[in-house]
Order: sequence, then C-alpha cells, then structure tokens
Amino acid sequence: MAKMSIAEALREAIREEMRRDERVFCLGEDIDVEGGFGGAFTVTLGLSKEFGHERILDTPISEIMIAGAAVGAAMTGMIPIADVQYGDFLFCMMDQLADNAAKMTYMSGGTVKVPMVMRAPVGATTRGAQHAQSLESFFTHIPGLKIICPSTAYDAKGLLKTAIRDNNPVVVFEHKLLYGSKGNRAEKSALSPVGEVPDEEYLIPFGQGVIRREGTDITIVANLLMLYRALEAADILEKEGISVEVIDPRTLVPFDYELVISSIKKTSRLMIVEENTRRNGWGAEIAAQIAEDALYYLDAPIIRVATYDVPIPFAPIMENFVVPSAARIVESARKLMKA
Amino acid sequence: MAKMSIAEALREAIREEMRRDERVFCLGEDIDVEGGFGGAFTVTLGLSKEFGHERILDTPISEIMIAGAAVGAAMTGMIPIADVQYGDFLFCMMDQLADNAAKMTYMSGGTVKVPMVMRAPVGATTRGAQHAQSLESFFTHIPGLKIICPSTAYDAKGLLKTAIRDNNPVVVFEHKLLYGSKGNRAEKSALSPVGEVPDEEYLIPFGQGVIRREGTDITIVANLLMLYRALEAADILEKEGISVEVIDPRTLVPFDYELVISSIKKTSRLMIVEENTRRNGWGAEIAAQIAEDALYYLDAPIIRVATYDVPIPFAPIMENFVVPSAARIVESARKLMKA
Amino acid sequence: MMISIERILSMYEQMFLLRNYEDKIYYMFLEGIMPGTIHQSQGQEACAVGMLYDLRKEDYMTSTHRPAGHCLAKGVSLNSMMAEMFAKSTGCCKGKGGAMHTGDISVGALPAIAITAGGMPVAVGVGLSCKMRKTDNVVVCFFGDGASNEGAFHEAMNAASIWNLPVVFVCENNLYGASTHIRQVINVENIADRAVAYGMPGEVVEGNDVLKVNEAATRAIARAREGKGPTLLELKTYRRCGHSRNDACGYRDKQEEKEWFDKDPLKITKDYIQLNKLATDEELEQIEKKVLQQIEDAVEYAKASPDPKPEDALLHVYY
Amino acid sequence: MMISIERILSMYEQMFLLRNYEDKIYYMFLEGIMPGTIHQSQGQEACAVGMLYDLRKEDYMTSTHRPAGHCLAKGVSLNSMMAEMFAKSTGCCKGKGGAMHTGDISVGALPAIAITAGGMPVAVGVGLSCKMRKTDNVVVCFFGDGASNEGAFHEAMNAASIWNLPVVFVCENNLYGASTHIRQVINVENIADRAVAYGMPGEVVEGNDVLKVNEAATRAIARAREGKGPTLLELKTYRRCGHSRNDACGYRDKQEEKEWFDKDPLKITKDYIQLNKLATDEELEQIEKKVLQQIEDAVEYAKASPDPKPEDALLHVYY
Ligand SMILES: Cc1ncc(C[n+]2csc(CCOP(=O)(O)OP(=O)(O)O)c2C)c(N)n1
Ligand SMILES: Cc1ncc(C[n+]2csc(CCOP(=O)(O)OP(=O)(O)O)c2C)c(N)n1
Ligand SMILES: [Mg+2]
Ligand SMILES: [Mg+2]
Repeated sequence: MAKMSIAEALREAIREEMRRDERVFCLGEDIDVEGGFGGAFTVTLGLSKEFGHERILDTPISEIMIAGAAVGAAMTGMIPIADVQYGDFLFCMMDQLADNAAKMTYMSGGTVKVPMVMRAPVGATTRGAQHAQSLESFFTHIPGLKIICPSTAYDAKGLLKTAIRDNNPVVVFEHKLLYGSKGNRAEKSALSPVGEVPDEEYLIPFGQGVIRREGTDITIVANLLMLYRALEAADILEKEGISVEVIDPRTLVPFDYELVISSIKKTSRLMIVEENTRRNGWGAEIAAQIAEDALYYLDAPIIRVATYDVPIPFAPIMENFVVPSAARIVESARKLMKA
Repeated sequence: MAKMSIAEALREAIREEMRRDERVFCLGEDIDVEGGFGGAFTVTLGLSKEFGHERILDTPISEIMIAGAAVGAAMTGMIPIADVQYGDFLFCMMDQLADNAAKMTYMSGGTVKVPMVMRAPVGATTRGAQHAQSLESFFTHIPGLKIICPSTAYDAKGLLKTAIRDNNPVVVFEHKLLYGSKGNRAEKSALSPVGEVPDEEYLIPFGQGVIRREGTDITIVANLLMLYRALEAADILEKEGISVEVIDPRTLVPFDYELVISSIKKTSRLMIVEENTRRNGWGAEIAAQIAEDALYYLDAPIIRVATYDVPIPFAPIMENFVVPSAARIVESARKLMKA
Repeated sequence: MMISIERILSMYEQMFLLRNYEDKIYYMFLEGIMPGTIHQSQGQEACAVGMLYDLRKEDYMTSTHRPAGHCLAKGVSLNSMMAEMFAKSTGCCKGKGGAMHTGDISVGALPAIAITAGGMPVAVGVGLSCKMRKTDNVVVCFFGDGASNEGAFHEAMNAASIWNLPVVFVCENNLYGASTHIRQVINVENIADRAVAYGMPGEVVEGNDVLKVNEAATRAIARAREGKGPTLLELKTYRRCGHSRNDACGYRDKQEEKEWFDKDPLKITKDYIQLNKLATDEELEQIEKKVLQQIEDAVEYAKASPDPKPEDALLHVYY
Repeated sequence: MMISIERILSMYEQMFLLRNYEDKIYYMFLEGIMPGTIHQSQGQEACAVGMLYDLRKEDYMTSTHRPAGHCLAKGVSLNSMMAEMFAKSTGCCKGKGGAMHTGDISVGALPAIAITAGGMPVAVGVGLSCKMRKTDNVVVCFFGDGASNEGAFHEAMNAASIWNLPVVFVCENNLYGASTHIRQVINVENIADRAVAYGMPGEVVEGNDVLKVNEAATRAIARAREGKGPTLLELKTYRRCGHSRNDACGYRDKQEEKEWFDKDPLKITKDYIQLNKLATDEELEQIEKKVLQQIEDAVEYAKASPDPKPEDALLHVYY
C-alpha cells in the first residue's frame, strides 16, 4: 500500500497503462514541457522522461484539434488520453466530442471504435467565470460517452485504468481542489485528500457507486468536492441526531441506481449535492429517474443542493456563497427531516 | 388576421423589428444570397431586398466567428440575430455562447449588456446523427441565457419579437418539421402548422406557458414537434376515456411552473414529452423541480417520454422508433393511469 | 510520359461509375423512394479518382457531407453504398449512418463527417496514428472551399505541419459553399495560398483533369509516405449538381456554369483516350455497359435487402 | 521626426505605472492577501502603451487573460483595477470578474476574455458594429502568440478581412504560450506571416520599443479609421514575469531570458529620454514618485473598499 494524492494516482494509472500497451499516449497543452508544469495540475509531470515526447505529446493551443486528433487516433489503432487545462475549455472542442467521438461507433453501425479518454479538471477556485465551471451535465446528455468522476486516489487510479481500456470515449472529470498538486501548481484552500493505493494492479468497473458513510435518515448522493462537503455535513448532522448515508456514484454514465434505491429504501429521503449549476444538472436526472422508479420509497421531496444558477463570481465571498457548502447541506438536511 | 407558416411568422417578426430599430441585423450562412435558400429553412428569404446585404449579412462557414461577432456587436450597440443552419452546429460555437454571451453581463458586474438572438433549427429529419439533435437542454444548463421554443406561428412571431427586444442573449429553438418551408427547402413528412397571426403588433412575454388542450386525468408538458404528438395522443386517449391536459411551455428559461403545478393539482399526474435524448434532458429538470416543490399533488410517478439515449439513426424505421411517437405517448399514458 | 492503357481505362471506369451512381441516386431520390437528403458529387469525379487511385487499402481517407465519390473510389463496395442510401441493414453503416456518413473502415474509408471541416482534425489524429505505429500509411483528407474558413481547418493544418504528419489535405474548390461563392468569403486568390501560414507546400491543380490530379496526388502521397510531411492540394472543380436535394442553383452565374460544364471530367478523360487511341469506342462502351449493369444490380441488391429492425436503433451506441 | 516631450514623458509614465502596478500586485499576491491567480505583463508595457496611446475613448479594445496593462493603458481607472484584484465591490467588475476579466465598457475596454483567442471573434463583432453604426471608431484586439493556433483566430482574421472591418489585430509574441515555446507549435518564422492567408497586411514590430510600436499603431489605426480594413501587427516582446502566479519559468532558456531582459522597454524609453535630454533625472524621478504614490493610494482605496455582499452573487445574471 502506498499513500498518494489524486494527481499521483492518475499519473501512476497513466504510467502503468502506457507501459502495458504502447498504443496508449497522452496529448494536451503544456502536459510535459521540460521545466514546465506537467499539465495545469501536474498529472502528467515527468512522464516524458520515461515515454519520450512522442507519447507525451505537447500540443499547440488548439482544442478542436486535440479532441479531433484523439478521435482519429482512437479510430485507427491508438488509445489517446487527451487533456484540457481547465474543464471550461471543453466548450471549445464540444463539436468533436459530441458529434464525432460520441457518434462514430453508432454512425458506422458498430464497425468503428473510439477508445479515447478525455480528462478535464473542474471546480470553482476563485479564477472567475471562465475557469470555474463543472461541466459533467453537458456530457451526461450525450449518448455514446461514458462519464466518470473519481474523488479518491484509489478510485482515480482504478477508474482511469478502466477508462483507458474501455473501447468507448470516456470523459474523466477531476476536481482541482482534490488533486493535491504540488509546488507552484498547488491550489489555495485545496482539500487534496491523500489515499491508500494498492501496489498490485486493480481496475474499478464503471457503474458501481460506493457508500462513503452509512446512515439511516437521509441518503445524500454527491460527487467530487461535494462528496467531502457532504461528509463534513454528515458529521455535523450526526451531533444533531440526524444519520446521513453518503453515496459517491463515482461514475455518472453509467450510474448505479441500485445502490441509491437500496439506500432510500432504508432512509426514505434523498438529497443530491452537485457543484455544477442547478438547472439541468446531473442531479436533476437522478431526481427525475428516482421520481419515476422509486417514488413510493420516499417520504419527502427529493432535494437538490447545487451551485446557484449564476456564472461563478470571482470574489471568494460570493463564490463560497453560490457553491454548496457543508453549512448549506446541513441546513437543507434539517429542512428535509421536517418535510 | 393573416394565416402564416412559422417560417413566415419568424420572417415577419424579423422584418418588423428591423424596420423599427436599425440596430437589428441578421448574420449567418447562406441567409439571403441572391438566388439562394434564405437560410436552411427560408426564414430570412428575401429580407435583403428590403434591408440590403449589410443588414442581412451572409457569412463564411465560421460558427465561432458568427457567435463571437454577435456577442461583440451586441455589447457595442447592435442587436444581432444570428443563425445556424442546423442546431447541431451550435456545438461549434459553444464556447462563444457559454463563456462569452452568457457571462459578459455578469463578469462585468452588470455594466455590459448582450442583446443578441441565436436561432437554431432542431429535430430529427432522416439526415443522420449530425443533423438531427435537439439541443435545448445543453443551453438550459447555462445561466445567463434565455431559452425559447415556439411551436405555432403566433408564438413564433410574438416570442421572437420579445427576444429581439430583450437585453440578454436569447437562444431560439425552432423545429424543422414545423417551419412550413416551401419550394426546394420543403421537408418530407413536415407538419407545417399554419396559424392565425394578428395584423397589429403584439409581443409575448417569456415564462408564460399555454394550455393547448384542457383535461383532467393527466398533465402532459411538451414543446415543439412533441406538442403536436401529444395532442395527437390526447385525441386517441380521449376515446379511451382518458382526459389529457396538454401544456406548451413556449419558453424553457424562464419556465412557467405555476401553470404546470396548477394543472397537476387538478390531474395529479405528470408526463413530460421531449425530443432530445432522455438522460439529462430539460424534462429531467421539470420532473426534479416538481418532485421537490409539488410532490404531494402527485398520485403517480412523473413520467418522461423522450428520445432514447442513442445518437439519431438514419433509417426512418429506426428514427421513428427512437423519437417519441403519438403511439408511445398513448402507451405511457395508459401505464400512468394504472400506476 | 504516356500513361498505361489499363490505368487510364480503369480511371475512366471509376469516374463513369461515380457519375452514374450519383445520377441514378438522383433520379431515385426524386422518385421519393429514398429517405433523407443527398449532397452529390457529379462533376468532381476526377478529384476523388485522381487522388485515391494509387492509395493502398491500408491508407486512410476522411470525407465530408458529399462522400459518395470518395467512398467508391476508396473501395467501399457499391452494393453497401447503395444499400445505405436505401437505409437497409446491409448498408455500409447498417442503415445508421446515411448519405452523409458513408464509409468502411475495413478499406480505410472512415465514416464521413458531415460537420464542415470536422474531418480535418480527425485526419490529423489518423496521421498521428500512422506515424506513431511506425507504418508508412498516409491519410487523404477531403474538404471543401467553404470548409477552409472553419477554425478546424486552421488547427488541423497547423498541427499536421508542426508534427510533420503523413496527411494530404485535399480542398475540392467547387467555387461554392452551399449557395455562397468563395470569392465572397475569402480575400485571397487561392485556398492553396493558405498553406504558407503553416509552412506547408500548397499547390493549385486542375481538378477536372484526372491525370493532372493524379500527378499531384502522386507527389503529395510520396512526400507523406517518405515522412516529409503534409501537403495542401487545391483542386479547382465544379458541381454539375445542386448543393443538396433538388437545388436549382439559382445563385450561380449561367455563364460560369456553361464554362465549367464544358470542362466535364469524364469528357476530358474520354477525349484523351480516344485522341490517343488507347481504346476503341466499342471497348469504352463495354466498360460503360458493365458499370451501368453493376449499378442496376446494386439497386436490386439494395431493394432486396432487409430493413433494419426498429430496435436495432438501440445497438452500437457503445462498442 | 522628433517626438514631443510631453508625449514621450506621458508614455513613459504609463509604462512605469503598468510595470509598478504589476510588481505591486505580485508582492501582495505572494503575501497571500489577494485571491485567485495572476497573469502579469511585466516586460510587455511598450505593447499596451504604444498601441493604445492614441486611441480615443470611443474606440474599443479587447483583451486576454493578461489584461492589466491593456486596461490601464485604455483608461480603466487604477483604483477600480486594484479594487477588482482585491475582489471588492468598487472593482471595475464589482468583484465579479477578477484578474482575468477586468475592463470598463465606459472607456471602451471590453471585459477581458480569458479563453485563448476567444476575444478575437468578439472584436470582429465590435468592428462590425463600429462600421454599421457609421462611426469611425476602431477596435484594437490583443492576443498572444499561442492564441494564433486557435480556430477562433482563423475565423476572426478571415471575417475582418472580407468585411474590411476597422480592427487592429495585435499579437503580443512573447515567445511562449504558457510553458510552450512558439517554435514548437508553429512552422513559420513570424505570426505576422499568417496575414497573407487572409489578404491582410501583416507587420513585425519591435515590441519593446514604445515608439516603434506607436508608429506601427498609428499606421494601422489610421488605415482602420479610413475604412481601409484590418491589419495584423506582431509585436515581438517577452514576459519578465512568470506565465501565472509564482511560475519560475523553468522552461525558458537562461540566455534567452538575459537577452530579452536587457531589452527592458522601460529602460529603452528612459534611455531615449535621457539621451535626447527630453527630461532631467529630477523630472523623471518626480513622475516615478507620483506614479508610485498613485499605486499606494489605489491599494489603500482597494483595501478600504467594502466587500461585495454574498447575495450580490445573485445579481447581474441578466441585464
Ligand atoms: C459546422 C457546419 N456548418 C454548416 C454546415 C452546413 N453545410 C453543409 S455543406 C455546407 C457547404 C460546405 O461548403 P464546402 O466546404 O465548399 O463543401 P461543398 O458543399 O462545396 O462540397 C454547409 C454550410 C455544416 N454541415 N457544418
Ligand atoms: C481555450 C483555452 N485554452 C487554454 C487556455 C489555458 N491558457 C491560458 S493562457 C495560455 C497561454 C496563452 O498563450 P499566449 O496566447 O501566447 O498568451 P500569453 O499567455 O503569452 O500572454 C493558455 C494555454 C485558455 N485559457 N483557453
Ligand atoms: Mg464548395
Ligand atoms: Mg505568449
């Protein structure tokens, strides 16, 4: 067992897969320039030492090309791991991801495969509105993509390895405040959870959530940074005698409904916590699906705690107000118990 | 009162607003080349005769530029009406719409306004996966945008005029099978509703849905083409003694929850019909919101009837299978009554 | 030097196939027995055939919303192309792709991409793959004059150049992007002139002369194969058909149409053959009859093929 | 011809302000009393001042993730800039924009756009607006060397050219896009060479010499004002600072750094003034002291300014 940050775990996953399979390569902006950053959050730092700059490919600032090249390489025998510095820039390559990556297999009647991975850091970190968005829900709406969001080092390594071996395009959402990036790429107010990672190889299948904390009164589904806020809230609520079960879905497409339903059978109350803005967030899909399949298990309305429907403001005072805090989760949980 | 197709109604709205306010202009690909198409669906056909090619501006095939230019012109005293030939191409300009159009007012602390209109045809018409998507739900998730979807000639004119006078970016989703485009731009299997349009000027405020058909057993919320499929289904269901109330929201952001809630107070059953793919569609947001605010009025689960989560296949047999049909709505309604 | 007889005859045969395949589709489409829309390539046969004639099966091609000629010339089977147009389960995309997405990866024809210039960054990735896998395969990337104004064009051209990739960028300049004349949307004489912005060789080619196209293709493909990097070829050509469906081309100058219609690539090649007595009229007729029969057979095959099942729509979302 | 004394002195004063504003921010940021991140412009002062010195208030400017110098030179108030860095309600964006989005439309400075090249299509729209409203206003559009590889660059350059818009495209080539040297990502000598692809004049300018920049600016701006269309200016310059935050620039060649650091735009201008005896050292000191005081005052103003209320975050989503 080694202790690792999420950035290190992702790096190890990439390293192991690149050693295992020479078709795997990385491309992105500033991912491992000599003396550079190793990507915006150090995930690919130093990999070119072992694999060279052909397989750790620094690109021009050309997002359309990065995504398109990943699609083309994936269709013809390679396994690209592409990277954007901030998830927000996925909008610049949206067409390639939505119209090509997601549809090539289908449009070809299943004769073409697109085994690519698209990595994107998300989360608000006082950078202002264009470097703060959580874009999961733009992509869960696109059939043909798989969407994962690891929140621990263990999951980061196991899920990324699974993504690399998947024959379909997988978008990996990683949280800026969870990486544990070091040096001059360190993030203020980062949580940077360090976790145990087995020395022996392991893979984590998609579609299996985990219960991060057991409880009996309320089920909270939360991903990435919001998972930690939910756990923080659960501690506070416990002191008030409210027992919260916290579920980390780990992957959004596919999503582990069984786990959530088995949990609400017990708690009969559901809250979803998400960092993306509320309207049409992935939490809406979960809520709607549960309202259709498991309504009868619920004793109270389904609550979503999400970022308010505004662009992310720069001022920390305002950013902290719009992004769900442990306090807001606690407050919503109290209301929910009274409902 | 004049009878008009939706394409004609949109054209009249643009014509009136361009006459009223010289800041209003149109830009897009092939929107009114001499001897050309007047846009992919004839909406802007002939307008250059009256307004000239400066104000009916044919552009290169450059979606990023089209959207960005609309943003820049809007911020500096103009009111652009931009156009994409197929809604799918919005992905090519996603960054400009999501990061600039939607956020400029906010990022500037309210000092800058972006009064632009982005028009986009949606719907599956046997063109294959890249010319078939309904993209409403990618945009309802973006704070700062308003989203409208007129389904009648009367609404098309009244809502578009309101959009043009709005100080914010408005995305207008229009349905290819509802335009009533003529000549060589006519669409096979188009519905092309013709509607009464008053001769005197009128505007339709955003956020006000309408009841297209009254009923007592089930409330169906449906937009664009799905509205007509829902009405068709309602006729069939009536013969079976199931009374359906059909609501056309007309605008998705803002959304008229009051109307829906007042309806389900009566029917206690809610179904949402949408043409976009199901996962994370706008119907999920409506369902989630109702499950949070009005759960107690419901006697049955909230049902969503949407396009299956697949890219749109080319073969009509398969396309008709994945897109909600009146038959599928009827079937779901019967189930819902038994629930 | 004089081209070999069977070479020129088979080029003519291919061009004749492309032309008559499209014409046949056009008539059937007007009859209303075909779903969707069509973007046809009559008049641009010399581009597809000249560029792809010497490509290997292992080489790749990316195409556009106007892919029929490219696909047939790259070796996608006539039957599977026709069946796709009829939305049959035997189509090259099993009826899921349609006219704008035909292709067959087994012969190196990627499913066509209908997003203008959307295939260009993909071609960069294919070139990267050919290079990284240490093959000497190349990619021919087709796009139009209008596509050269897309951001995707710029990003793809630049990347292919700095990475020295085996990509041949082929701009079929048919003077129009839909109804818009290229002169109205670019401020340079030739699209090939844009190659200088990427330090890439650019060449203007008479796109309706299959031999001229093939000569340019030979140079560019050899360059790519030898690892010397990408080339931009601009093939000057013209649509004999509408942009799509029953487009009457009201936006085109009649004089311009006449001049270009006179430069019919099939006629140019046929004249060359006859002038140089490379085949008798009988031999040519034989070829043409054979091809027309193949097309009829393909139509029969397609019509006789089974429709996909509605539920097949749920397959192939994931590989 | 010799430049007027007050002109060169006020240019120097502006450059001195830009440099010391950024340096002050840098120290305060390291102290940790400032939120977010910083992308600074030390070393590129001659670009901002030379380009914008003669711009009218009614003229427009679009900027990037590195906007401080541009904004100050365009006339955004020092106090409101500083207050925005402190995330105060008195900031030029009321604390909502932050370091990457500073601007003030009332002086023609659009809120900076932090998406690389994202401001270029917007500048096209501003140029369109200036033209359609029949004003003789112009737009100066700043972007970086790295931005010239974005599709947005291509689409914007082409549109501005075919529509003959009053846009001056200014590429501040500081040799790096983040950690990536421009040589690794383009295959042409100069970014200005890309102008030919759009039929637009392109010019390479010594970007650290404010007078040379100003001369080029004067020509390009006059051309735009007279309705003769856009120009691409490439200003060769260099960052004296990191790309962002506490970046030690480990990716830069030390020799390269030394050569460029010697070409300090402030020193070049000061030397020019002293060589031509346009001001005494006392006069220069006066100016510098005045500016340093203004900066200290701005810091005081910012610190004393009220924070926004948390709920203010809910305002201004819509106009
Ligand atoms: C991104 C995008 N924008 C617009 C369209 C609509 N469209 C289809 S074909 C076409 C014209 C393309 O012109 P060109 O590149 O010259 O190819 P050609 O049709 O002449 O073969 C347009 C605008 C599209 N398919 N994709
Ligand atoms: C679309 C997009 N991609 C990537 C980034 C991340 N990023 C911020 S600045 C920068 C480098 C830009 O280089 P250049 O254009 O030369 O400007 P400079 O930083 O040198 O001023 C990058 C890659 C971004 N902000 N937007
Ligand atoms: Mg063309
Ligand atoms: Mg730079």
